[in-house]
Amino acid sequence: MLTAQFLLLGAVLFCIGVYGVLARKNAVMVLMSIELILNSVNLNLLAFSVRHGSVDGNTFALYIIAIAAAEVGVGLAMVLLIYRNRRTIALDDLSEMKG
Amino acid sequence: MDVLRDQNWVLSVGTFLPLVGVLVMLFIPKADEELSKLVALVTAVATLGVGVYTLTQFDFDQADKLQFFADAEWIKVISSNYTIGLDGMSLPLYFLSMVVTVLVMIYSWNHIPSPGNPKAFLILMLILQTGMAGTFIAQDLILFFVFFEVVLLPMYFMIGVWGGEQRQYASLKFFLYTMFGSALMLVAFIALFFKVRGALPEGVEASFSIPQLAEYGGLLGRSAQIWIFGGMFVGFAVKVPMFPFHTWLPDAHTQAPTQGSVILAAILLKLGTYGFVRIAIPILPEAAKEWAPWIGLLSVIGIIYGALGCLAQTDMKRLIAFSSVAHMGFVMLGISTLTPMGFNAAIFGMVAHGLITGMLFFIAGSVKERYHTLEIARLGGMLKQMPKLGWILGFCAMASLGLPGLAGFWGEFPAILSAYSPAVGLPEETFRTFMVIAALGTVFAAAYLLWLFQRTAFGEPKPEFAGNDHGHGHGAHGDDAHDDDLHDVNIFEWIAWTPFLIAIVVFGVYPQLMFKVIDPAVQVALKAFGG
Amino acid sequence: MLSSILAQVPWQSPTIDYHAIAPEIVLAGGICLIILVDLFTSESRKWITATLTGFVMLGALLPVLTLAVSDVDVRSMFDGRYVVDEYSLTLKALFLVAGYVVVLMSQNHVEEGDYYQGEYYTLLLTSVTGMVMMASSRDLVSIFVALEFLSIPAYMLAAWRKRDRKSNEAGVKYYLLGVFASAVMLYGMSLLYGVTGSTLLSEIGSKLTVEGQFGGVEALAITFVIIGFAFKVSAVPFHSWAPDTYEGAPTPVTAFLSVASKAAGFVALVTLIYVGFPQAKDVWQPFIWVMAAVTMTVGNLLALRQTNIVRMLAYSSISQGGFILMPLAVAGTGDAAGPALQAVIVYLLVYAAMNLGMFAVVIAASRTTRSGEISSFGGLFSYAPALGVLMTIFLASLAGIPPLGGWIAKFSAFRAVLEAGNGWAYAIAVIGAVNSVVAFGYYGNIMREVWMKPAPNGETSAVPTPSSLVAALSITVVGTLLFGILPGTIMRFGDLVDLTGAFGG
Amino acid sequence: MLAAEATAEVHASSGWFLEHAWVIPIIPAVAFALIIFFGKKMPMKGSEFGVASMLASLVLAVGAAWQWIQRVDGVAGAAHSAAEEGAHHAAPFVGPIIREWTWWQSGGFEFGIGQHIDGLALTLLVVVAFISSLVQIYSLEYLRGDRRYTHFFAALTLFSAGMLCMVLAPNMVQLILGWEIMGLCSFMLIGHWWEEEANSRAALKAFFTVRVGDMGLLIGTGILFFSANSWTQEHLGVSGFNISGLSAWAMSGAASQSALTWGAVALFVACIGKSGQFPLHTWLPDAMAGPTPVSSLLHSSTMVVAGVFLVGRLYPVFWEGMKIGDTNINFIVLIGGITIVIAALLAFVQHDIKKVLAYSTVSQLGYMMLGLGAGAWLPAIFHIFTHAFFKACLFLAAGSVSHSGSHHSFDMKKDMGGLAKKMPVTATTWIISTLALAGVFPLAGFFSKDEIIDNVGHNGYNAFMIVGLSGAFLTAAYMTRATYLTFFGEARGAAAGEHHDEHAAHDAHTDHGVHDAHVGHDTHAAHDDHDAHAAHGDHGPHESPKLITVPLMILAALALVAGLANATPFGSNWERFKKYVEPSSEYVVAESAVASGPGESIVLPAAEEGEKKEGCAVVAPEEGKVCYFPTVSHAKFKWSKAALSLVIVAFGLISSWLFCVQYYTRRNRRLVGLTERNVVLRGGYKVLWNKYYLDALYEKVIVRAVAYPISRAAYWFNQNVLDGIVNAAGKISRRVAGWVYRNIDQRVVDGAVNGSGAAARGTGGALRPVQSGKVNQYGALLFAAAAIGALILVIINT
Repeated sequence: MLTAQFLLLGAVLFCIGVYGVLARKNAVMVLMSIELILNSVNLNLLAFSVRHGSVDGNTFALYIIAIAAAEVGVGLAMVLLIYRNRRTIALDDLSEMKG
Repeated sequence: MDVLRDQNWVLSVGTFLPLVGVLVMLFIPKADEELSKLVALVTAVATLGVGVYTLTQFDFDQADKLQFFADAEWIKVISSNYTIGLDGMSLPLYFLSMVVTVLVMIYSWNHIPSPGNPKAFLILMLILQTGMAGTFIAQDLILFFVFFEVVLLPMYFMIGVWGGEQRQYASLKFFLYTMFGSALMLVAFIALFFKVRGALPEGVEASFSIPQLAEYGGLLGRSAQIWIFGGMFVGFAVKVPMFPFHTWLPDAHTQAPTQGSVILAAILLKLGTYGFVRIAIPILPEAAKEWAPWIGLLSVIGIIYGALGCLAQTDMKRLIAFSSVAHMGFVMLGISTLTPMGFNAAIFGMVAHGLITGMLFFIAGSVKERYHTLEIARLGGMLKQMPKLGWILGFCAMASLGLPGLAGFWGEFPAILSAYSPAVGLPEETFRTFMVIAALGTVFAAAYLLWLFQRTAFGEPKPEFAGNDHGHGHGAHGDDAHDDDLHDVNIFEWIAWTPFLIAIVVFGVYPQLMFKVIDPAVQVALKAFGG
Repeated sequence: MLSSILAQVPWQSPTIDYHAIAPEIVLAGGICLIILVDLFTSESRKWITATLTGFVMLGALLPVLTLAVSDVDVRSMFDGRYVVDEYSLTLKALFLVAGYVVVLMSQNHVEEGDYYQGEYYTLLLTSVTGMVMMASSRDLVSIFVALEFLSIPAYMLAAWRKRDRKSNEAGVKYYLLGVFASAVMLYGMSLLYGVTGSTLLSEIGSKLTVEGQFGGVEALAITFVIIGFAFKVSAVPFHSWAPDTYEGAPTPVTAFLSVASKAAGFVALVTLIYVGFPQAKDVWQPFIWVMAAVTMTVGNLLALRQTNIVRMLAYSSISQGGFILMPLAVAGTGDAAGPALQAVIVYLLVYAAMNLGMFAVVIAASRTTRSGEISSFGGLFSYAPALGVLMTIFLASLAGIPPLGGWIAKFSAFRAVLEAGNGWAYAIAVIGAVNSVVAFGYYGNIMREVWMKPAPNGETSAVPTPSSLVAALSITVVGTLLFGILPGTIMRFGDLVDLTGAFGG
Repeated sequence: MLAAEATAEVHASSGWFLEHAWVIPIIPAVAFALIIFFGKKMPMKGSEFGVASMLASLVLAVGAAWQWIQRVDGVAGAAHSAAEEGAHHAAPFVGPIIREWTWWQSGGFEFGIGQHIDGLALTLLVVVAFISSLVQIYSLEYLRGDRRYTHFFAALTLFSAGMLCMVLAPNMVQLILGWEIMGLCSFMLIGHWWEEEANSRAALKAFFTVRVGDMGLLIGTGILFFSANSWTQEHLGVSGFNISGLSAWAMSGAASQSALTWGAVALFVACIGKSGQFPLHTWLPDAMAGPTPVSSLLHSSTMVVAGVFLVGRLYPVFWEGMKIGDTNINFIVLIGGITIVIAALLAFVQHDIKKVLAYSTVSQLGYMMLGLGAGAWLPAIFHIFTHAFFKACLFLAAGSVSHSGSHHSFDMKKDMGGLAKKMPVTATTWIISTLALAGVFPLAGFFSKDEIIDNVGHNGYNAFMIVGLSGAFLTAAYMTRATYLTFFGEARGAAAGEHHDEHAAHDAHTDHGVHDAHVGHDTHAAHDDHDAHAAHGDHGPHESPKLITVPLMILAALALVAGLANATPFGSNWERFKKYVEPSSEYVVAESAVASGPGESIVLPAAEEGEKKEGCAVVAPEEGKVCYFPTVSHAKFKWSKAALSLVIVAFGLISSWLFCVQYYTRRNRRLVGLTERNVVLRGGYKVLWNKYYLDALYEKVIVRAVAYPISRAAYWFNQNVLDGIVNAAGKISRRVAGWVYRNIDQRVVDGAVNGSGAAARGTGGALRPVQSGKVNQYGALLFAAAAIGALILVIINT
């Protein structure tokens, strides 16, 4: 089993995801980056579950996938909301409140 | 230690009765001022009644034991109980707090400071009463802490709402100071608890009970004691207030309404010193020995420093406030000697200072009310316009500067004496130096008080007030001409003041009245020092 | 290959103790009920949903009580992944009551702002359900599910005022950061699973030892997981969302977030630490120590500068969170574990009472002042003495002044810390003490406004407080006073909680 | 032989008066209360209480004195019969009547109150009661119609009460009590006419100066108490405050020298303040601001004598502490000597007759101190006795002059002269007292003052004998000047019946000014009454009414004969003071003395064959025995020595008289303006006129320094530094808040953003500038913290 490679891939995905979250200013892009992270997590879980020979990981992954879908749903709804109110989804503009 | 448990409901009633009054007053419409005054007064008097009963039931032959001792479960899980008791050390202060409240209530009858609203004002005062009385009967550290803190808010508002121009600054300052002190104090208490619990012999249930801690506190290691004492020291010293922590006092006193200043001077300051004699020193003898010289040093600094502060004042009330720093310096000096004599002197001094300085603040209040200023330079010839008020001021000044035959002397003189031979193990030379400095302090006291008296009471009235003595006056302040007439002491003032004056004389002529109560208790508190 | 794995584990259906999960069931039923009712009621009669929600909360509270009195102490299901014990029951009760109070607070607020009521309460219920589940979760998966269960509705609630830009902003910030945090946490969890080969906390706890070959990985995993909840409890430096969200969200939601969801975060944190990482204390203790210290301090210092009361309360709740973290920072040392757990519980209970109360007063008062500016509360005592006094009580309690609830919370926190009794403990105790003084700076500032300043626009006449708010106020004020004057009552809860499987036990 | 074992049991008699002497101060104290509360309503405005109470206590005092004499005679007689003829031993010991009740107790220490009656106490009791009574009677007239008539009598009565209380104090605490009460009353009396700034200042000054001394009293008492207490408890069963206890302890030889010395010095500082010794004498002349009767009481028998009394009372302490026995110079004698001269010199340049008297008092007190310091205990005490009479008389006479002769002026140069014819009684009494003061044989002054000088020399303080003699000369001289200016020469100013306008007088002489003030401002009864004064003041000076002259005459009579009470020249039988007042220096069994209540019996030691002298500080103490007084030697009176001093006095009188005639009446060219012409004299005159600049030193330098700069500085420190720290703390925490807000919250965040952004870039490998919005920043912060935390922990744990 090439667990290491899977993990490495996961790590890389995670980093890309994080980078996206930090660097992207387009809300949708950020959402997608988060998805990347989640998927890296899934990847890890699966790899591990295979390694340990237990189903827990798989189960966990399934849960994550499901909930991620819900999250993204909510997220997109909000982005829509913002777009409706502001005609933009640039996160930089979301700084009415600070301090 | 053995305690007397009979009639142990008395103290609880005496302490919490004011809260009942508060509940009643909550339902009185704000508009009906007379009624709320009446209820408040009745409550206070009733409380005093309980106090008197306590006094009659108190077994003076066993003043060294805790009497009316009650011990109910309160916060089991942290092994803190509702433990209360009264012994010779706390009795005078406990009773004093009740008397002062009643008299202040009477005084308030026609002296509600602006912005009025006697309902709120009196409610706060009743809450204060509970806090003060409770502090003096609490025999459990946590309980003590709670009562100790209870007085904060009411006083904060009393100063902040009914105070003078700088009231907000003063009140916040007062609060933050005390809060800071008590925060560290709390930490010290808990640390003490754990340390003692570690040191307890087999089969003894650890608790916050002061008597128990006093019994086993000595088991702690020296460094631990010193640190814990340090925590308590800050807490109490701020309240006293001792020299470097005193700067809240002048502001608070000056800005507070008359009633506030009186209570502050008469009782609140005593919470700190009482903490020393009741908790810090008996529980942590080793640390006490280590700290004593420093406490003594700060005390004498306070004495001189306060006196100098007084000399620099141009405002009568502020002067009196500073004099408190000096007087509490004497009290702390007595305490720092760790001798029974010093302790007695200290406790006597607390009560005496309460009576005298309280009285002085009353006078200041009345002067302010009549002249609308406390600027010494603008006052003068009071004896001519208001002979009674003037002579009362003179009397209190004399009492305050420690004239034998008046209460002040018995707090000062024995304190100075005791400094000559402090407890075994304390540096004698140091304390004798303190003694000399303290004696110098008495001279300063004479200086600033008589100077004050001479400038305000003697001589001819200043032209701006000369016109309007004896009731037929319109004067400097046309805006409120009605209380511009410099009427002499009025009936409410008489009722409120006479007890003070009588007490000052009585205790001055026959100090034994108090000493015989204090002494045995003090002996117990100091047994760790072979006192 | 997967099939082969599945083949290894034969399927047996788990036994379910319905009494144990009765609260969750009631809540779930309630959610459906509200949705239906919402469908079939006219706009004018939407208030029914609010009332119903309240009843559902109380209804769910019933089985909690029955469970509490039942003689079975620990009911463990799904081989220990979902446990109902004293600890979880206490917290469930807390969540439900808090939820109920929030409903009371929301009623008029939501009615008057013309937004969908039914959905509001549905979401509220859902979130509460998530919390209730959180209290029992003892498995990474269930914890994660519960977390999302309570968070996602909260995101939407934060953004509830659809046409209010601030509200949107609040929602989005909360959402993005929340999701990011949970993603990071998940990564941590995945590593955790990788190292221990189990998602069951108790097993993790038994296997997880930093001395293992994967020490570094474990440290990383633990840190990431803790961060997930540090975010929830808005511990510095994971707090940045809180002020903006609190300010932007509808005030009742803010109250809900600052109390319930924070509490949920702590619950998870406690469960993880006590059950999951007992042996890895070298990792989390210093981490939490630093967080606690920084949180108290930064929270206080920033709160000092605020002019908007809600934002001020946001920072204040951050620093309060620091105080709750304080005992956890030493939870691993000596015999401080018990008292620390106790302190956290007690603090959470008291904090819920006083903070909800505070928000309730703010809501009630701003019905008159129509502003969130602190200065607008000037002279409140003069024209609305009752509100003034109440606000004073809650503020004083938050500041930790006896005999109000706050002091016993702080007290037990200090006590737990000093129980540990080493240098670190004393250090953070002193930091805490100093902070508790600094805190009065801003609490006292509001008191000053209320008591000592004149009303900004002359003598205002107070807008009458609706009955539901009055109810909320009285519940909270009674709690605050009771906890303060007879701390025995609440300390008993703290005393009862024995977290099943804490420290391997 | 036979006498060797002849030890006799002697019954020392006691009596009701001796047993109840403690009532004496209580009577006036009660009277005080009565005056305060009911005085205004009484027909005589409360004065009757005062007078009555003083007379009552006078009766008691005399009674007690009488019984004391009985007691002594009893013992002495027995001793005489017991002792063999010609055998010489110290006078038999007569225990004082000590009764003490516990007043209060603290920390195991008892503090008593009660009485300690012996010759010394009785002397003072009688004198004080007597003078007070006369002064009060005198005041009835002198202050008639004064606005605060009642207050005045109240204060006067309390004042006497204080003195009496102090005199019979059995312990230091009670002594301090009386001592301070006097201080208070002096404040009230001196400031009696407080409308005048000057008067209230004088009052303040008096109280304050004395208070400075009182520091010494407190400290000294403390020192003695703690050093003596254990010893006294052990041997006598009394506390270390107890006076006889202290005496015994001091003489026991067990006392630590340093404690004794420091205690004595401290106490003596108090005496300096109270008895107006150099350098704290400056308050006395100012105290003249008070009404004349007050000055008279203050200076003759009460206030200022207190200091002398204290030294006399605790004489053993001073004796041992100052090593009086075996030195020929010590602190006390030095101060006393200096005071005599400087005060006498000051008396020359005064215009105010009362000030002359004031300085004369100071200098006479100097004599007393000199005597005590030089071991001449008895003469010093005797001088208190005699001095009381003639000094009281002088003051009252001066009062009488201003009252009816000079229209309330005290200025000898402006308003007096040639009054002898107009007021014969006053003049006669004055002259008698003057001669007595000067020490002319056979008047009172001679027997006491001459004894002092004599004994001072006898005890080896020769230098100070010279001082004493020169003092005698000066005294004679300045008193003559005062006499001449007042009663002889041509009448001036008011004395000549002319009424210069009030305001010119105003600033010149305080008391006059005050009377104006109280004519001017007052609209009450006093006013018309005062007009009445002016009315009979109109037809010029005249003799004062009976209420004034009678006391004068009584006092003058006493000034004539009082000296006979201890007339050494006429043989030992006349030395009644020696017999009845001077305590025995004999060793006695400890208990017998202190516990000596009524009719206890004391054991007289057997007189032994041919044994020279025994007693304290001479022979070593015997086991279990104590003594209460050092053995003081008495100079044998020699007419030769007396003659010398008499000649000096006569010279002083005559020369001064001639000078005055030349200077004031004849306006002799060579003398008038001499002080302007001659540099030395001018300088001296200036120094004297400015009272050696001492006041300047105290008020301008010390007081100002304390009251202004130093206290200001302290206050400044308080406000700006301490308070500043606090405010700063507040400000700082706000600053910190701002700083944290700006830097931590903003910069660090940004920094972390950039940092982690860079990290992300590195990992991402993309090199595009980061444009991060706020949310991303938050996220960045979040992750940065996570990463950093994790990193640290990972490093720690692997």
